Amino acid sequence: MNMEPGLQNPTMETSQEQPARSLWSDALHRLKKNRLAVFSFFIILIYLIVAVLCGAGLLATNYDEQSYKIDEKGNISLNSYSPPSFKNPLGTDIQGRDVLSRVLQGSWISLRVALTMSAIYIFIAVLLGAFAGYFGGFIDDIIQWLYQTLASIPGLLMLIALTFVLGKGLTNVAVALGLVGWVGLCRLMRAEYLKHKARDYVLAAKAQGAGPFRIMFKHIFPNTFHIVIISFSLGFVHAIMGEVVLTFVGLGAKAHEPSWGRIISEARAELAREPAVWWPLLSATVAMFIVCLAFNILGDALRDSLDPKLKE
Amino acid sequence: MRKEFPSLVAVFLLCICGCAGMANPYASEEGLVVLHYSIGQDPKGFDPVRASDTLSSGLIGQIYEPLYQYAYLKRPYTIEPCLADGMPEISEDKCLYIIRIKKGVFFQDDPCFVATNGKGRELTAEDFIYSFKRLADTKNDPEGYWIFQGYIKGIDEFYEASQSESPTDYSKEIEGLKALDRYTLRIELNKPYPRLLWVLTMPYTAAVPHEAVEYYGEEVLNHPVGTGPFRLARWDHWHRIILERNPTFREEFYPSEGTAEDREQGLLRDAGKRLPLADRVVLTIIKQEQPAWLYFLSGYLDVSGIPKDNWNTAMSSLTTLSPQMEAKRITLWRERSFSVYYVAFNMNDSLIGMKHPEVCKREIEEKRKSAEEAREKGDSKEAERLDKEADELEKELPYLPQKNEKRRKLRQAMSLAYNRPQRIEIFANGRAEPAQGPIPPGFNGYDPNFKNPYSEYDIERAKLLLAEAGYPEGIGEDGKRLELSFETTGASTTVLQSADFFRQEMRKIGIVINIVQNTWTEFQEKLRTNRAQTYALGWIADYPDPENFLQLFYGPNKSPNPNNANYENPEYDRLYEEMAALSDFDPQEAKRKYELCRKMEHIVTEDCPWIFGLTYWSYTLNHCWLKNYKPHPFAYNTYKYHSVDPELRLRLSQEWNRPTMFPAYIILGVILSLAGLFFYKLKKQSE
Amino acid sequence: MNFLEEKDALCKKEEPLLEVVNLKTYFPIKSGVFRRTVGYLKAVDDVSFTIAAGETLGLVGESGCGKSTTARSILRLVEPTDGKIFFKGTDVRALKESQLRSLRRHMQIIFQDPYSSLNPRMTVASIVGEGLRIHEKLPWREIRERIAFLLDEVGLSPHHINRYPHEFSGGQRQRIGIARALALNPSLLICDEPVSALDVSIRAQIINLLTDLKERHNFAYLFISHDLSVVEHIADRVAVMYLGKIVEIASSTELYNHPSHPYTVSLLDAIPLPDPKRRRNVTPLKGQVPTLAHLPSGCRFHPRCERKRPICETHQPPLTEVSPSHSVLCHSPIS
Amino acid sequence: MSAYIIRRLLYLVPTVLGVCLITFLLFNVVTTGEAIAKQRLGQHATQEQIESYLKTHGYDKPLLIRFFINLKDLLTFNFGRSEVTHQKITTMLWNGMWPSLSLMVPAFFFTLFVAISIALFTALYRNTFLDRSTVVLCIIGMSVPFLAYIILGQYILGYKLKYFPVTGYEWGLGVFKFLILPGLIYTAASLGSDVRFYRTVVLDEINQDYVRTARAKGLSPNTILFKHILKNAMIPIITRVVVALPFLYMGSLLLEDFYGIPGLGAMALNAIDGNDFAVIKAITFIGAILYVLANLAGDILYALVDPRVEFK
Amino acid sequence: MEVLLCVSDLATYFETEGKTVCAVDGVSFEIKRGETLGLVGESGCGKSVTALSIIRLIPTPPGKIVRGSVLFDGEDLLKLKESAMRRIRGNKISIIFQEPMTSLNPVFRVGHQIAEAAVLHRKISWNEAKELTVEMLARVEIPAPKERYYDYPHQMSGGMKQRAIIAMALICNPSLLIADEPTTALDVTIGAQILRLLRDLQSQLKMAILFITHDLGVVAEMAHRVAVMYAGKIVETADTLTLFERPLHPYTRALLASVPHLGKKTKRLFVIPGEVPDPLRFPSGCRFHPRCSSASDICRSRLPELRQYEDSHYVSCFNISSEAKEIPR
Repeated sequence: MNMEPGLQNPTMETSQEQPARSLWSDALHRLKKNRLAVFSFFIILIYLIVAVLCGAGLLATNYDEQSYKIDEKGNISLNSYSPPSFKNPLGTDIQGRDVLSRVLQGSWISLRVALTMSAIYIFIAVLLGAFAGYFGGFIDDIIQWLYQTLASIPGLLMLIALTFVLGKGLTNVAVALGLVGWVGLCRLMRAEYLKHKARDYVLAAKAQGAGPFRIMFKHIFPNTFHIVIISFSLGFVHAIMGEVVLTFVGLGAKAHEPSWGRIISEARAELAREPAVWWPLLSATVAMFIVCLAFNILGDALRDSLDPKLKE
Repeated sequence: MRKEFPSLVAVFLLCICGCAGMANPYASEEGLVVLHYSIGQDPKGFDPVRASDTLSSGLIGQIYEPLYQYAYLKRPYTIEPCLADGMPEISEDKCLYIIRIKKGVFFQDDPCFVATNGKGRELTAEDFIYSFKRLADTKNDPEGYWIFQGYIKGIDEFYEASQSESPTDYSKEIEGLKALDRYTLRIELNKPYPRLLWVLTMPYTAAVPHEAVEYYGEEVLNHPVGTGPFRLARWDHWHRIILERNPTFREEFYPSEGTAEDREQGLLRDAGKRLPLADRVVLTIIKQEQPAWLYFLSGYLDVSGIPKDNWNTAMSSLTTLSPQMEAKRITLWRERSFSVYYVAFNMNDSLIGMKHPEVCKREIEEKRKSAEEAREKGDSKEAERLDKEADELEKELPYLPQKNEKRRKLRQAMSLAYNRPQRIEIFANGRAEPAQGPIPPGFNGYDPNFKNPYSEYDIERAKLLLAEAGYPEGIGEDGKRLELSFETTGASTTVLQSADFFRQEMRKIGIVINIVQNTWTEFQEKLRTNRAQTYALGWIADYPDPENFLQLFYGPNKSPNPNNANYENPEYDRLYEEMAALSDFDPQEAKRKYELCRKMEHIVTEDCPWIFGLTYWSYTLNHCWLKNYKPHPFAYNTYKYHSVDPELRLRLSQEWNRPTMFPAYIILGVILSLAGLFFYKLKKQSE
Repeated sequence: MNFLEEKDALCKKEEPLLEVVNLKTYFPIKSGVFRRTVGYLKAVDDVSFTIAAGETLGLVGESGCGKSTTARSILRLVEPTDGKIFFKGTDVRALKESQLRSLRRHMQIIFQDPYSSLNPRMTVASIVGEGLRIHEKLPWREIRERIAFLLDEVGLSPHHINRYPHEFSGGQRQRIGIARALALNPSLLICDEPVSALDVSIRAQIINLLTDLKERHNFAYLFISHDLSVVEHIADRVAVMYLGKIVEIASSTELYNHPSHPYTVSLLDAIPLPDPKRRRNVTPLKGQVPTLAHLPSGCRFHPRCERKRPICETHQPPLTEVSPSHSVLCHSPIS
Repeated sequence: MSAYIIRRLLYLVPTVLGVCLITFLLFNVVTTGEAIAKQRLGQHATQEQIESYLKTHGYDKPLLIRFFINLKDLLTFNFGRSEVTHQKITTMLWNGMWPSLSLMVPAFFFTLFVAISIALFTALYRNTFLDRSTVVLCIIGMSVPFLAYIILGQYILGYKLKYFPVTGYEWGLGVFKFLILPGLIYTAASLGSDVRFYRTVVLDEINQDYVRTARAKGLSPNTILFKHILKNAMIPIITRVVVALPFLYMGSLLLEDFYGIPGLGAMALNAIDGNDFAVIKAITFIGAILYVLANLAGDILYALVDPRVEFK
Repeated sequence: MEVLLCVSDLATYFETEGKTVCAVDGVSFEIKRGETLGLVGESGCGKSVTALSIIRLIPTPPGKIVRGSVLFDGEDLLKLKESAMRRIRGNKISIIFQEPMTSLNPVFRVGHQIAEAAVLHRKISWNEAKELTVEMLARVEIPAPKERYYDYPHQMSGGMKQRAIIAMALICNPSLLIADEPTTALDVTIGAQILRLLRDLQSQLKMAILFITHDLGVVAEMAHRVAVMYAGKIVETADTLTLFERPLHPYTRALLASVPHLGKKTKRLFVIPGEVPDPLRFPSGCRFHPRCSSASDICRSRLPELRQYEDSHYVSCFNISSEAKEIPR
């Protein structure tokens, strides 16, 4: 009955040549089963494509063109606030510009804001979180102090102060959002690093002679990466919503930029017109709502499929 | 498990409250005559020296009183005594004014009158001297100092001195201000000041008791102590201001003279009654136009303008109210507003500006002179710098006329591309006209026959001029497209939309406009420091004298003074100086003044430092229960004439505000059934 | 690496592979407003033992007695407070961080938990090959060959090289852990409860594997376990730890046949035997294990000891040798 | 316990200093003394005036000394006067605090109550259609932009159905009718994320071992839910509440602006409009201090709810 | 002795992601009054699920008891209403779980949690319940029981907590105690204390115990009878002595052989090849056949029944006769 090591190959008979499945592909597999999440993913994909096309000047190029109408007497006037029609499926705005094109262009702006913001805050959060969690001690104290202090300053006021330093405009708002928004993720990353630092596999890596940076970024980081992904997908929602509020407050999109925040901010007075001009508000809100919903659903699904706690 | 029930009951009760007209924002007012007005901002305070905006002025004017006031009903606008006892005695050279002050006028009771235990003190001539000195005290940030600057003898010295004194010495005499006795004020001027009487109606010059300033210090802006018809009862910042009848207000009566038209409109019904007519004025601060408009429609406000987005609700044509408004028996006041809306170019700018050779020469001289002075002082570096600058200007000088010409063409082109009719249509619902020059229609000195050659929308001509200016199709000699920055005055929707529209207009002739978004404060700072390239602003007349508009182009008035375009033309300045000394009341002088106005108008429209944009009509609506309302563009103390019929207001506003209940019942039903499910499950589980 | 190889040459045959002398690892206890250190958690307190090349030393004790800390202190995965650790004559505590890394290829560790000891986001190849990649600058192909060989050695198919840990069962994971430890050809393997998390049937597989490997490569083992029967099976010598101290150390047969410390006796008694006929009727050890933060005075075992004498409450017992290679930390060892 | 509290209090020191430092840096980088002086003195100020202003307000001193002066001012709540309205900032804060609190406190706790009730509701109906649709509704609710809630709420409930006043405020008891609409909007807007959070908390607790023990004891699900689970769930609930509490004083910027509530939020917006740095600084500082204090209160509350904390 | 609990053909399945896990698949056994039945098996074999199914604490969904009956005192527990079942839990049948660290509610005092059960089932006041609790704490040999009543769980050591949980389980004098690996998480010496305590309590209270463990030593020590589980099925039941003396099922025999035996040092341990099967993919036929050295074709295709081999010794294997006599040791 004794078996020599090296001869046995227990119970794996079924999966001899089956391709390896990392937790990632496993997660993807599970994600694929969540039909709502897949649908959301495609919606996001469509948004991204539209955004990039708009950004490249291939789609909705007429977003800044005024249009005119001719009344019975032959007077030419601006096609201001024309309701949805065949020509303008989502109507026109005060200057007779096509709302649909403007809303589509809005996705490009949102994408820019979200990407800039995410890039900045993820970089800061991961770096500081990793250092604080892994090294602990004095470094941890300093980083904790930094984010506790930042967290205690009301976010919007902090943003405002930052935009005064950086200047107004979308890019700066995105940068400011990034500079303010890292605290939450940093806290999570720190906790994760603390947790993983104590795991045996880290000790094993140490015992193998791996240095601290190798451990931090080659060994531990992939285990915390799902948090980054979830945070990234929810961060998109945050950025999109943040742009609206900041634009309303007057710090975000400029007067001529067709961002969703700009359109919604203007909608307040338009809605109260007689007859009500509801189409810009509705279009921008629905556009925003769908992409936020998709990101929220996807973020949720990602959380479910990536969280190792649920996996076990 | 019964704990949750009270909250459900509470929700239900709330809905019942909804039925009972919860939308009415006011508490009950037991038969008092209360005026309900709204303002769009929290006022800056109740200190007359800072009454620089119409909003603050309109409130300060109800509490503090100046020497003179506008007659409420009379048109054209005439002045009558307010605290003064009769019109002033003016000397031959028009430089000496003797003004008598009404006897028996008391300040309102206030704790600041310590000596009299809070009883108000009688007003004297010294109070005016004191108040004028306050206006010349830099420590008060006196935004109205310009009205006396250079005119009253000795006041400039006081102003200068106050900069270094701490605290300012108020015992120091001003030569031109003397109290001959308790009730006589003597004002001596450096030069004739034909607008002095207009100025003396402005709240800047109202009488402030020194006791109040001493007692309250900086807080005096929250504790006005005046002689006026009302006193400040309550000020909840950003919420509302309540003015109450001042019980010690002197005897003043509702005017009994008026035109037949006034009589027809019922404006003379209260003739001879003692003022003020209302017991209380409630000013609700509503920042947004929409809610304010809605409150007006619901009958919670007595007066309203027409927000541009609600034009169709209010009007069926430019002059007739909509049937809906007619049904509510709302009255329309349609008047010219003495204002000009313009886009200004910064004349100091190297792309679009203009520098008159004469001015340039003067600058060179000045620079050389100060370089000399610096050298004498031993500051050679400074001297060198100044010399260098002077050299550069000198090099520039020969090319100036040619450059000026090109840039003028550029400005003219932009003025031509400025689509006034379309703006009027989409931003003003048609209630404006293209402005021809600096003086708005209907105003003193306005020439109805004058036609600005650059006010017609004409893209072709604009393009032509642009090409002549060196920017064919908007492309400059260096091959780059012309880019200009446009500073906004705020971030409100209308401001931004209008800026965006400007961008579109200029795009049509190939000019790129970069919109720079500012807050009002930032914008002012940019004006002050000359950093704005182009921007849109408006000017509202302070008093009915064309000088008020024409001074905006007077060289010495350059930034930080009101000539924010920094326009300077020696010829214009000479004409202005002559015009400013002329009075409207003397027919001879008035004629000359009119001629001068024409010349000046011609110069500015040709030089085009502004795109003269629009002049507005002002539309005001008031409810049928508001009595004696007649808009006045210059008067700030009109609340005392207004009155209402409270019962009518109550009855009508209740009638107009009935909520639709069925959606509430649906929502309530859903909530209740969910709560039911919750308790059902709990009960089932415990079994 | 060089200094170790030099040492290797100098290393005499009779010199033990690992010598631990008076090892102490304390963790500060912080308390109060300013979080001052008010005391120490003496996880390892004055522990000395040696392991000869090719020998297996079993380290037995209940949870929290400092077994794992001892193991980690030897590798300096936890910084020891005091004492000396000689590995092939090199003072491990005197090494710098960089030198330490190269030392570690000679000492490897196998962990208890087969789940947390493998990085779930790395393939078997990168887990096993990590040490090779750090220490040996070999081309990837050669590393792969080594990995395949190692997997074969521990009884896994080389096909598994690109799989991830979560695709394996507990026993297989433990095999991966062993392969990782073997990768650098160490001379000492520290096994920190390698089988206690495994099922009974798998446990036997792993124990046999470890025994086989030892025979083949002549490793020395420091085998840590709370299970005396497993230790008996695998160890040449056994040390029993109680509250940070080694209370008894002897050769395996000696210890199991003639336990001298009352604690060892109770520990042996407490083990349920899979033999209903030999159902014991000894009274189990009384009381709770004191926490390391509140150590009893004198002999640490005295509150639970049935043979305690007054001296036990006041004085630390000396390490007495009851027979050659059998030492006991007790005032009155059972003879 | 007292040592615990004292230690927590001492932890405040670095955070408060940090807040002072960051506000100081922000507002000294943002605006130079000269800019403030120009704003304060108006357009017509001369250079001498500006210099004397700088002198009297201490801007001529070196940065470090200014920091300490600033620190002293902040810690003694000496904020000076607003640069725009010339009002005393402490009075402004005091006056603005009550409207903000009167709006936010009831709205917040009402939301909390509703959210926890719904969370318990979904826990009762977990894994059923009702539960899943609640989650979906939550995600939908989270995806609607806040500004859309406000605009539509005001338009429909205020303008069209006339249930509530569209805007306004009242000192005294009569205020309640003004607060219902913004309060409801706040509730509607924050319900989604709140319910989702509390649902996760409750479900996490339901899966704990002690619940199984309690069931094995024969306790009824109601007792387990309302006694055992709720008390445990209080710990994460307190965390969330405590972090949110200090922001109540600021009100919701947008809500106050739209509904004409003269609170600190509206004040902050006006200050932003007017570049009123003194006011922004004061609000920022007070916000940070409150955040820090609320965290302290939270830590003490933990200690009360969770017996384990004391001994950590 | 009278049969207290009779489990027959109990099957509990779990549905996860569309797959069915047959955690317990047709388990039958009985426990007499006052008797201890040891249920042995490796992890994942369905021991704990069996225990939870008996008192119906299977989390539903995803778990579901699909068939079988659990007769307790002649009453089928699976047919009871939930409220009636609640009256039995903690009262007539109690359960002790493996993890003493997490099984107590961290925010309530230990005494309160114990007394809660007494208040609930015995309809007594809190004061009476408190007295009873203190008495019970003393009985489970917790020193200073009056003071410990007010402790929170985190203030107790693992052994103490397990004692407190035992006190909670026993406060209503249950006739059946299910002990689900009560000593696994504890140290050897503490585990020995708990085992002894359980034995003592059983003799005092005359209750039956269903003792679940993976440790053959513990079973040998505690149980009167033993049932061996493998992959959701019982493969062998017998008196303890019989089972250890004459194990019949290849799995039982291999299991016994693979445990290192104190005092019986061998060169190599006996090894059962392969891995414990994944409950998602149980092998066809006899579930042990892939690891069984004597597996024949019939083992691969058919599921063996549990058959009586000798008096009270049941085995489910096709090949007993041939290998019954020799035990590989």
